[in-house]
Amino acid sequence: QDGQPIKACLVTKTDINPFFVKMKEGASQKAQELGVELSTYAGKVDGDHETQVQAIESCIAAGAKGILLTASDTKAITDVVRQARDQGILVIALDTPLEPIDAADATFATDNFKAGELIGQWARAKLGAEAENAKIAMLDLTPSAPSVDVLRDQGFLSGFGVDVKDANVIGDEEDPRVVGHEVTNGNEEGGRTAMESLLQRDSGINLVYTINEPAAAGAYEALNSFGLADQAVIVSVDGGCPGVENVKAGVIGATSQQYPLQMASQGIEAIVAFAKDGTKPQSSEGLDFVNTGVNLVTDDAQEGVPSISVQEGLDRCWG
Amino acid sequence: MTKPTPVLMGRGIVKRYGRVTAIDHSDFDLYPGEILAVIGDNGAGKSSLIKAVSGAIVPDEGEIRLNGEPVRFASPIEARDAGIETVYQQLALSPALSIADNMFLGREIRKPGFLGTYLRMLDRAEMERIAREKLNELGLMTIQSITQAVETLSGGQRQGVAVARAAAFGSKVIILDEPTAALGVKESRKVLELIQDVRSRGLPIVLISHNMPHVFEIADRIHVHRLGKRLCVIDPKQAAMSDAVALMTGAKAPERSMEAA
Amino acid sequence: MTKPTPVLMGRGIVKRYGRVTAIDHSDFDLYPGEILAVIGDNGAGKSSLIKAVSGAIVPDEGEIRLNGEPVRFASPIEARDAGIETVYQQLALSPALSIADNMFLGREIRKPGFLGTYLRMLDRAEMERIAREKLNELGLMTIQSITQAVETLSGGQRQGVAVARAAAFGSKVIILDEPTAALGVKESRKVLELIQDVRSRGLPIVLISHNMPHVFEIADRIHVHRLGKRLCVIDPKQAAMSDAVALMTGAKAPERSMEAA
Amino acid sequence: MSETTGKGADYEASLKDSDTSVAAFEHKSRGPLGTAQHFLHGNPTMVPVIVLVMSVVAFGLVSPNFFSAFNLSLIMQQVAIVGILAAAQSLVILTAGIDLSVAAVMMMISVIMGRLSVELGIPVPLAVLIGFACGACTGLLNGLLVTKIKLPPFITTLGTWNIFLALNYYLSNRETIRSQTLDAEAPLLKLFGERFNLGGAVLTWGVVLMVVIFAVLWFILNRTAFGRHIYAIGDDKEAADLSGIRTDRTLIGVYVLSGVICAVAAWASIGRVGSVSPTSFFEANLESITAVVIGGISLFGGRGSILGPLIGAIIVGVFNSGLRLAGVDVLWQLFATGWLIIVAVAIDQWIRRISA
Amino acid sequence: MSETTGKGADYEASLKDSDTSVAAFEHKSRGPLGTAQHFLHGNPTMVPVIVLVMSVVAFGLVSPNFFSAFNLSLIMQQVAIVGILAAAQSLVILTAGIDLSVAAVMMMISVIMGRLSVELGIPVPLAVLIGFACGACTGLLNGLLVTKIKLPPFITTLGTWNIFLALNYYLSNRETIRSQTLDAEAPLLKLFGERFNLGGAVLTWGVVLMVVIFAVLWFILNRTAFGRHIYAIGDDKEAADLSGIRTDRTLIGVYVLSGVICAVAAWASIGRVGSVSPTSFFEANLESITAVVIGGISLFGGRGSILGPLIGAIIVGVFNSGLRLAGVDVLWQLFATGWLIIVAVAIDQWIRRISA
Ligand SMILES: Nc1ncnc2c1ncn2[C@@H]1O[C@H](COP(=O)(O)OP(=O)(O)OP(=O)(O)O)[C@@H](O)[C@H]1O
Ligand SMILES: Nc1ncnc2c1ncn2[C@@H]1O[C@H](COP(=O)(O)OP(=O)(O)OP(=O)(O)O)[C@@H](O)[C@H]1O
Ligand SMILES: [Mg+2]
Ligand SMILES: [Mg+2]
Repeated sequence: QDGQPIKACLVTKTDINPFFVKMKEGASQKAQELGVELSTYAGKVDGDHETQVQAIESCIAAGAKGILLTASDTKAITDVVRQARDQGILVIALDTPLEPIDAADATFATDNFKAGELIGQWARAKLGAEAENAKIAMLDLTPSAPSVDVLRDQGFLSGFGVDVKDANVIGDEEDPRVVGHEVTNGNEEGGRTAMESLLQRDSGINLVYTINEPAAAGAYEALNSFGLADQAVIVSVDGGCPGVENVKAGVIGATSQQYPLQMASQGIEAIVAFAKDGTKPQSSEGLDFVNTGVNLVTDDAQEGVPSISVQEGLDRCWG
Repeated sequence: MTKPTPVLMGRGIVKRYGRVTAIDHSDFDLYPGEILAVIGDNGAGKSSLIKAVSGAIVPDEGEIRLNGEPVRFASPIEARDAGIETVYQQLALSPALSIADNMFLGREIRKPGFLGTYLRMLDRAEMERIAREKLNELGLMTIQSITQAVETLSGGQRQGVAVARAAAFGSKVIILDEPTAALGVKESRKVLELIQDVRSRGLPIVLISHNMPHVFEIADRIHVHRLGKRLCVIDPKQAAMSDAVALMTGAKAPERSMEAA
Repeated sequence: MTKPTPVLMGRGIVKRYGRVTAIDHSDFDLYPGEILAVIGDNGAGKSSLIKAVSGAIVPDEGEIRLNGEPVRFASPIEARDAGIETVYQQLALSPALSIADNMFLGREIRKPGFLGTYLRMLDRAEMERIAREKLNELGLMTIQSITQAVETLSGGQRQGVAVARAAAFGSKVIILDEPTAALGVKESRKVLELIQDVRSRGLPIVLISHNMPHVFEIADRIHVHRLGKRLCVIDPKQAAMSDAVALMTGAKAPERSMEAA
Repeated sequence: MSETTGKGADYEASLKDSDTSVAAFEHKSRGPLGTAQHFLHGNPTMVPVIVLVMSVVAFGLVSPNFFSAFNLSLIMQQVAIVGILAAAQSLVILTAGIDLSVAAVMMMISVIMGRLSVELGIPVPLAVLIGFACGACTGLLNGLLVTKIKLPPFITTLGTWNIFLALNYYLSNRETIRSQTLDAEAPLLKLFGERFNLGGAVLTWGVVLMVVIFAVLWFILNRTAFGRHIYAIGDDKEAADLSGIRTDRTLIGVYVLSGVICAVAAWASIGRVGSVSPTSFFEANLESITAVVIGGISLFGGRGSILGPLIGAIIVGVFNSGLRLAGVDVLWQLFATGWLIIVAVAIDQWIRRISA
Repeated sequence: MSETTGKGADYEASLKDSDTSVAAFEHKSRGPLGTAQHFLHGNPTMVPVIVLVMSVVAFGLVSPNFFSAFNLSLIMQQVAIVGILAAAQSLVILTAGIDLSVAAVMMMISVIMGRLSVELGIPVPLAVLIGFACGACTGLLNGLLVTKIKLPPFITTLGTWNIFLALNYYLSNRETIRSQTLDAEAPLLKLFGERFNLGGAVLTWGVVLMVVIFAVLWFILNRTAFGRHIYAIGDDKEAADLSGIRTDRTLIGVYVLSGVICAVAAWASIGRVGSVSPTSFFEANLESITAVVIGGISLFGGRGSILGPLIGAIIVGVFNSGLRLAGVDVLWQLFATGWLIIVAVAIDQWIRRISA
């Protein structure tokens, strides 16, 4: 308006997860294209809430027009978000909705519960009759169980047809098919060690849920070292390029693909629009957020579960 | 002549560290109002012995009696509460604290009135004044600043601080482990005078020293320690220094009369 | 008589610590083959002075010359490499290491042959044998195990270890800061004999001590230190002990003849 | 053997004439540099202050927004919680210990306070008091393990860190109590997040609380016997024992006090976060230790002033804020933080060296 | 003043007759308990071994699967990487330092090795050598900061931890190099993940590597001058300086060696993880320190045997594995780990006390 470039902020959970790296890439590209001055911030580990608060405060201090936020603590962050909105800043929640969802001006998200549900349904169809006697390993994120962790875990189980009891709590189901939950910290090493322990508890495991694809790769290493690589199907969430490669290589059976780059570039566009004339983005039909979509990626498509091919997945991986 | 009950008595004290024997069934007696010197070779077990009677180590065997009552000190604090004040050979000073802080460690003076009673505020000026006074009494005139950290003091100055502390606060028994080792001629003389002063106040004193002239000058009785046990006790007025030296180095065996002492 | 060049010489050395002056424009001379005693009150600055000439502290001002060449030691290692071996008052032993380890710290003996040359393996048996020998020479017969950690030794035993180390390895100058302070009668005598031994090998020695009889027995010259500076140098064959004591405590001012020494 | 005792028979006779004045030396007047040196030598606490001023100026030059009253007061708000934890941490570190459990204790107690008042409907003042009592208990546990079982503090608090973290997740059910709920049912829990104006700068009561805590600790450490004993224990525990300090009692006191300060931090953290979050301040452990060390307190105990960690915490806050404002990429923020920690302490050391 | 010198004029004359035999005492024969005590007193390394045996037995009773050769060898595989890092950590801790950067260095170097061989097509042996060189450089940086700039090791390595972590993310672009890619292009990088059979137990070369590293370090620390100097420096740096050890050179050597060991761990970690992952082993820092402390090495330096951390790492591995096998909920695993750390070290301390 007065020649000053529009300032925008992107606050992600961490900077070590390729998912958020892609998000940042998308935002930066779009920002450059539209001449927006973008600052990016991230927590140090998953669940690092305080750093996110400080980041938003810095954005306010820096006079940003809009903030794109992937919240670690979706309830606690609302206070500082309100401060930002009071200053006339547009706040868009990316990937993870805030609680309540209207604490942000808009939410551009993948439905993480839906992502879990898709791989659950796929696994159920894949196992067929065997599904009744499945032995399931659940490889979760961290002991603090942030909301993605809960949503994906519970989404998977309900998709598979397990009664999850309280959908807000991991591990309270009583279904004997679930061998156990272990945490992986979302990396290969954690995935491997967790899988090793679960295999020792029950060497008949034939279905492995993993929080993300690095954990899935680790789980595969463990299965391989136990000589059980062919016995179990691994499912995962994210759809990053190495993850889809792993689907192609048969390491992972199916994965739910998300589109962080798209979320972020749409977010930047929304901020620019808001800065121009104050329009706020509209939610998708029938939802209280803007759905950026999630697709199941597999070459082993199952009846009744919509999916895309690995090739398409590779073309779009984190596009 | 019936002897009075010893103020502090030890019988059959043993302390071993793995393969090393520090005290080997040693006895110990300190009578009221006397200056008892303990002499012996390096490593004979003198320091270990007085650590055992002052609660700094717990002996493996043996019995300790204070005024005839059996006692078992589990820590130096218990011994101190029973009135035994000790200057250890390693001095037990806190290096980073000031001289005044060290002198009053564990018995600080509080400000009078509200500040002291309720806020428990220390009376620094008073403590520093007293500390300076005590050091001057010992002739330690080279200490330039009373707020110096103890680690910045010379070896002798440090020893002076430790001795001044014991002399100022001892109430029943004062034990000094080589108090003049690092001290100069003048400062050593002052310490000897101080010891005699303390005795004239009626307190018994245990003095460990390698300085024979000093020992023979002020001791009432001399406990000769050798190879972890009390070899004998000699009377400085009867025995010669050369005898004492011969006894403690094993050049000579003790005579009957000495053992009875 | 023209004097030879001093082996070690200091001129106008100053060292201050914040508000405290440790050395105040002091001079220092050590001539070849002599035993130089340094005496003075506690805190006079004796230890600081020898720390300055042996590289343990860097003086604020002043000049140090070794065999007439100006030197500037930034660390004790440099001084040691120049042949100056020092026993500091705080002894500089590593408490948790064994006696043998401590004696050979920094100049360990390696096994002969492949093990020593390529695997750099230490010859423990040999080091322990030599250590035991050196301690026996000093008469420290109460050390029961040569593999004991130094922190478990008595005060005197520790000092013995430090002195034995210096005597075994000194090559140009040996400096001893109160080497007999914690030693017994026998052990002190052995150290004095050792010092005379070393001198007869032609090495000059600096001896700091508060023991006047010892000083007057073996010193060739006596450096009297007072309030951070060299007050005067006296000849033990001419002056009396009482003069020395009077000078160092400030009871008497030095005479002309002494200052020239 | 030459016999010299005859000559010196009464060599001590002259002692009566010896000098009796305390040694004193002339000091040449120093230049301004010398005076500064001398000042720093006597006031080592000022060294971190210099580092702080330098970094504030540096960031002020880089990012124009940095120097606003708003941003500076924002930094203070951001620093408050870590600062209070650093106060608790300092106490323990001064005794040559380390407390890895501070952040976990704080998180757990904020959950306890929140659950008690929101779910059980206990009045806030009572809930806060119960929280303080729990803080004291956590400290007591640490203290007893360190003194009675004689575990190294590092191991003790590493263990209790795990324990309190697990309890935190259990008690909170890993769920946040929302800001709106607090506003409705227990607004007093958010007391320390309230803002007020002070000459253009907006401060919270949490910031005031931090300053007050440091002031009180300064008094305790420097003006009471308990404080001197803390230093003595950290300096040389054995010497402290032998010189008759009740070291166990003092140590337990230190851990309990540290636990209570963590509980205070818990209350303040609710105000800062705005809600009761079981995952906030996960990183605060390491940050509190960093603040203490940057503030010039030795990890080996017994040395350093309690005011150092206050400055240390602010330095860390200034770095973080300055880097964010300068728009540095997250990755390079991490990189720069690493260098800045090193450079800050290096400058501190260097000033100490030249002022020695 | 009474004059006594006359009497003692030549009191030293009798010295020539003094006893010249080394002091020796009878030792009563002890019972079996006494013998055990005496053995432990002389071999303090055996204390963690007892704790290890006790915990193995305890978990064996709880979960039936635990006691199989298979499970025990699995634990060894899981422990190997943290064990190797603990070896590097021990060296630094023995000098009274601490190395918070070990895990970051390892992560970064595994990325360097992986990228060099997969993306630049450099032959694996060369890539590994370059990795070792980088490890040595990280150590050199730490060592120079500690000795020349005189920064406390905690602060130095906290700083370099941030730096190496940032570089790790930068170099890897946060992306994993997949197992299949490695198999195709650089299988040698996975060397230490190769399994072999040893009497029913399946071991990896990584486990052998860990044991070899500890054996070599044991030799260095106990049988070479460099090793004794490390202890002397950790014990009392000032005394070591005064007794003529080149402390700076030795310290730099220690950090470089530690960096190289981290590089070795990096290679081994690729075998363990199966891929080159820039986020694995994030927690390994604290775990390596825990292993060292449980193994009986003092955080104040100079005391403890290098074999302790090996046992310590295995104890930690046994706990983790045992708890997971018993099917304990993640939350209560955290809780139990806390208590187990405390209890393990408490038992260790208790045995040391009664054997003293
Ligand atoms: N903690 C310990 N561990 C092992 N041995 C010890 C320990 N403490 C003392 N000793 C040994 O016990 C013996 C007696 O030591 P002690 O300190 O009592 O001698 P001392 O008579 O005071 O000698 P000095 O005159 O040199 O001070 C010595 O041989 C010493 O090595
Ligand atoms: N690091 C330091 N900081 C401050 N003052 C110091 C420091 N080192 C020494 N001093 C002071 O310097 C003066 C000289 O100390 P020094 O150790 O040289 O005395 P000394 O002559 O060796 O005494 P002693 O006979 O007691 O060993 C003392 O007043 C001491 O307090
Ligand atoms: Mg002794
Ligand atoms: Mg001295």
